[in-house]
Amino acid sequence: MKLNGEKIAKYALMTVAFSALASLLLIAVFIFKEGLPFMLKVGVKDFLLASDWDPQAGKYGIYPMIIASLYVTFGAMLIGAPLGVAGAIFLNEFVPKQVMRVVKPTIELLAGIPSVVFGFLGVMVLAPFIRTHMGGPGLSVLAAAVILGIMVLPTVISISSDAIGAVPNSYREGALALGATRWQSVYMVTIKAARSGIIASIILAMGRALGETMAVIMVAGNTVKIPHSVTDPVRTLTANIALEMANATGMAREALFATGIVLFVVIMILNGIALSVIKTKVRKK
Amino acid sequence: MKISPKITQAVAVTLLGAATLLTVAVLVFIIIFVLGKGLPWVDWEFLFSAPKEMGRAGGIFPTLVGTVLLPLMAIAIALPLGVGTAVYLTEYTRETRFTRILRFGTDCLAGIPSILFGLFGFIFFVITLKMGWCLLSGGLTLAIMVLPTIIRTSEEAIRSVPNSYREVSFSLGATRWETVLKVVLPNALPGIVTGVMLGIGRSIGETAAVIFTAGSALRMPMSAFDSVRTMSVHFYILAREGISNEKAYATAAVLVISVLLVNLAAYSMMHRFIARRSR
Amino acid sequence: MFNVIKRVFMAGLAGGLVLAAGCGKGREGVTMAGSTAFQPFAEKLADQYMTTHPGVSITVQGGGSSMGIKSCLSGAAQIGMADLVKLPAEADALKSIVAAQDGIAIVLNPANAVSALTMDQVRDIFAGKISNWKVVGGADHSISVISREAGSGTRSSFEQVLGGIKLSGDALIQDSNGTIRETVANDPNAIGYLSHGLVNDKIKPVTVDGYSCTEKEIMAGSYKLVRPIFLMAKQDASPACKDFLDYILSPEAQELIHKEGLIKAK
Amino acid sequence: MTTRKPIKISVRELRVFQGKEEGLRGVNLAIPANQILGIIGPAGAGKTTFLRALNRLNDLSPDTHVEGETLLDGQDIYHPSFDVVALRKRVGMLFALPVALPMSIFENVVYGPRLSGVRNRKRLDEIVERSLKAAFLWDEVKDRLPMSGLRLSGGQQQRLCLARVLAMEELEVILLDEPCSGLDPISTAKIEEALTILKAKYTIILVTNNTKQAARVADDTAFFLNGEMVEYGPTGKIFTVPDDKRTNDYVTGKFG
Repeated sequence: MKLNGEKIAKYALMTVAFSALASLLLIAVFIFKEGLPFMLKVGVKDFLLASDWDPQAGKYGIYPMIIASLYVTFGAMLIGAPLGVAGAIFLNEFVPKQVMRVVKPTIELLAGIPSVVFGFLGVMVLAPFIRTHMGGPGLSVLAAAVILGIMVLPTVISISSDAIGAVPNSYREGALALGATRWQSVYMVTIKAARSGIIASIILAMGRALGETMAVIMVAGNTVKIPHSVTDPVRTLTANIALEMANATGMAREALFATGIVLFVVIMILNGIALSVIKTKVRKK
Repeated sequence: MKISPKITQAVAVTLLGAATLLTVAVLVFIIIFVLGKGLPWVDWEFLFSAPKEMGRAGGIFPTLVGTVLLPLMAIAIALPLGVGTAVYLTEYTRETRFTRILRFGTDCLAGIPSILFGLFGFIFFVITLKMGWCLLSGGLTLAIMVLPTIIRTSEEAIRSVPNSYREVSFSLGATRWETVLKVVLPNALPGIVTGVMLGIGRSIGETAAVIFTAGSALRMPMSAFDSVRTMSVHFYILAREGISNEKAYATAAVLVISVLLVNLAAYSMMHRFIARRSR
Repeated sequence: MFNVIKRVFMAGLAGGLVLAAGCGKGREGVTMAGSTAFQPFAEKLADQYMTTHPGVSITVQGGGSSMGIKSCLSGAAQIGMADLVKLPAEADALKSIVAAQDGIAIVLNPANAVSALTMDQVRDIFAGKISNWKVVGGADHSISVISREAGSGTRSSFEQVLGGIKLSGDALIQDSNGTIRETVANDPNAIGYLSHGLVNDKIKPVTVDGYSCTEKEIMAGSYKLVRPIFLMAKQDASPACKDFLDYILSPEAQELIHKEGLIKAK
Repeated sequence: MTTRKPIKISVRELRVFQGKEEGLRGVNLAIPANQILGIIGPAGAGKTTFLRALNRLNDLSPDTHVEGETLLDGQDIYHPSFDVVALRKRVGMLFALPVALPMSIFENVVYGPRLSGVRNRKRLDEIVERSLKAAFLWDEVKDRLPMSGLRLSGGQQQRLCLARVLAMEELEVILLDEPCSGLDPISTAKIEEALTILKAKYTIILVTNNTKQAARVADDTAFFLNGEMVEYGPTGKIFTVPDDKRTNDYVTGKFG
């Protein structure tokens, strides 16, 4: 009887484990159903590599938006990942537990501030600053990257720091006992042991940056053009969808779903790369 | 010339400390900015009365209720699914092609932008399943959105439970399921709570996906099939449509404070829990 | 702790069931969805209407004009709202009325010395042919053109009145009246356009061909930048729905619309 | 040693593969009931692998595979119809490092009985008292049963673990995997004393690195080397006149 319960538990869990994959497939099916026919009609190459976006005039090229999404995401990671990981290390290794107990929740609180609020701050504070000190319209790649970089901090810090906190103390003590300085023990032992958690936090953060919509719409300027400097305005793939979806009809609407497909595929590729990085590193160990 | 480890340490710690300080400073600035702009307009009247004139006057009570109900529903759906998946992946299978596919799916789901969740939720729950804009459509959509976060964090937390605990439990005649319930999950709880907090945070802060699925009706929801407006959506509409910047900032301030309260509650609960077990 | 989680679960489930059971009976419901520009006005109208018709519950959603048409066609909403200058073909199956009209104001930052433009100048600025304020009598600085997104009712109306221009590729794009206003208010070199009911003292409307964007000039036909707001319903809409649409066209409701900053339908 | 006791566990040609390595290479052993069997041998001899095969804890490690026959009271414990969970309740195990679960002392002890469905508070109280007394821990902890087990000292924790095993009412066999390797002499003595009393009721198999410990408490002793059982016999004989030269070398300290 007991074993029966055990079997039920196992199969129930297995079913549950499909929930994420099933949701993903469901989403994929719906987005592809709406966007794929359009993509084939226009031609995948023309859609991806043309630089002219004017749905009213029947021009559907999203190349500048692909570039913009990549710039903005990597810019955000350039800011968010080092700051976040550094913060997680510092809070776990070089600060008394009581301080950590106050600071970490404060940072996690930030995850709950709506992206729209971040966007508004970007418009009110950051964009004018960039406009006066660096030129351009202020709404720019830089503004978007900075805002997104800040927005992903809670994700990076809280997950990295859980991973670092889970490294057994004996590892650190082992290194310290061999005469390593605190930093050497962190650098050589803790970071290595917590690596998978740290990378997981960065992947999650990257996903969030790439997928962020509202804040980006507000601070990126949304001009469909390949940027030549960090102060140029850009439009990301997500911004394109959200900007025009509300009022798009017919072909224009299908084009936005097709943009969704591209976003979907880019995320798949990024994930694939990230996962294989983790795998090769684990194997080398 | 070899640099002494002491100097490397000093430089590294200074850099790390500066980075942390910068992070904290930026975050604190944001909170102070929002509270400073919003709090002067917040009072009991604002919190507990119905909005008037599309939100230009009056309070935010229905959106307060919406902000509580919607994330609660999302977590109620996502938590069992997410923790169940994490338990399955860590306790019930070995690394196989199958689990790699599951994990890849989870990671991809994490990367899907909220706007796509919104569109999907709209087409699937609202239109195809004919549920309309409602608490349930929104809750389901948000549940799918926060699922990867909960799976990931739960998995990390479950993995960090020492294996010796499991062996002891098995050797005392526990089945796998009993071991999971009595030993693994209680010890993984802090990590799971972190995931839940992140999930709640994301649900509270979400705008795009909520507007498309839960709608934005400015009324008190009377059932799971009623449309709700969360504070984030309210802020978005107030600010973006230029209805009232004061009310918008006041809403944002209430939002920030409520997230703070949720976090504090969860943390104190967790600490009490940990303290009880190691007393 | 576990018990707490369990209890919260159970409470949530129970609450959900109770809520679900409680739904479906009671007041007659009408859902409106679509144009975010008209949403606030619709909410106001719904509130007014419900004070005199306690048996009816009207729910107002945003979503955008195309969402309004789509959800009206699919039945997710009984009334669709659209601020397009002309309804698309798919809306032909629906019965539509013009609920109000909306003027489109050309706005600048208050710090800008320019206060009057001609229609030709507006056209050239938005097409990118004029790119410095100096040309139209302002300071020697490049112009930041700010526009709504493609497909926006305001933008298509705007472009149509200007004679079908192609927007400058350098234009910044914002997706709501509120953000157009904020952006213009923040950038001394910006020019944008928005619903005239939303003009406030943070931005400065300019005259076009000597006419300012006021109800008087619009009604007289001298200020040309205007677009209608449509409400749609299925042919076999419920009596409550029809009654509400009739109410919107009533003098009382039109007066309310007028007071809030839009222009009466007729 | 003249009266032959009934055989409790009988092992024939037991082989355990861990991945590609063969951890046990065909062990044959008949273990009589109600006495202590000591298993000695150098590190990597397969002692722990053998122990974990007897309560099927090996099942939990991935790619482990078992061949041969292992009978408990004449029943094959690897037969598909054999209930593993019931097996582990009959065959308890004490690990090398004390692992108190992060819960109260009381809850630690009643972990097994609770799983078997014992709910009655009075009966649980009785079980806790009986088990802790049998593990010589009762006097030290009786006033602080609600305290977390993690706050006990290492020696106390190991006795708590022993009490936790003894609390299982179905218990017949106790497996001990170097239970005293990390403990002080006094705790070690207490555990050894407990074992000599407990053998009246249970069959005990004690893996130890400490040959002196085997000499002190074991009735029979088996010597393992490289995954094989080299020699098995009464403890006195193994330590004084072993048949095999390798056994002699080990017990006299020439290697290992």
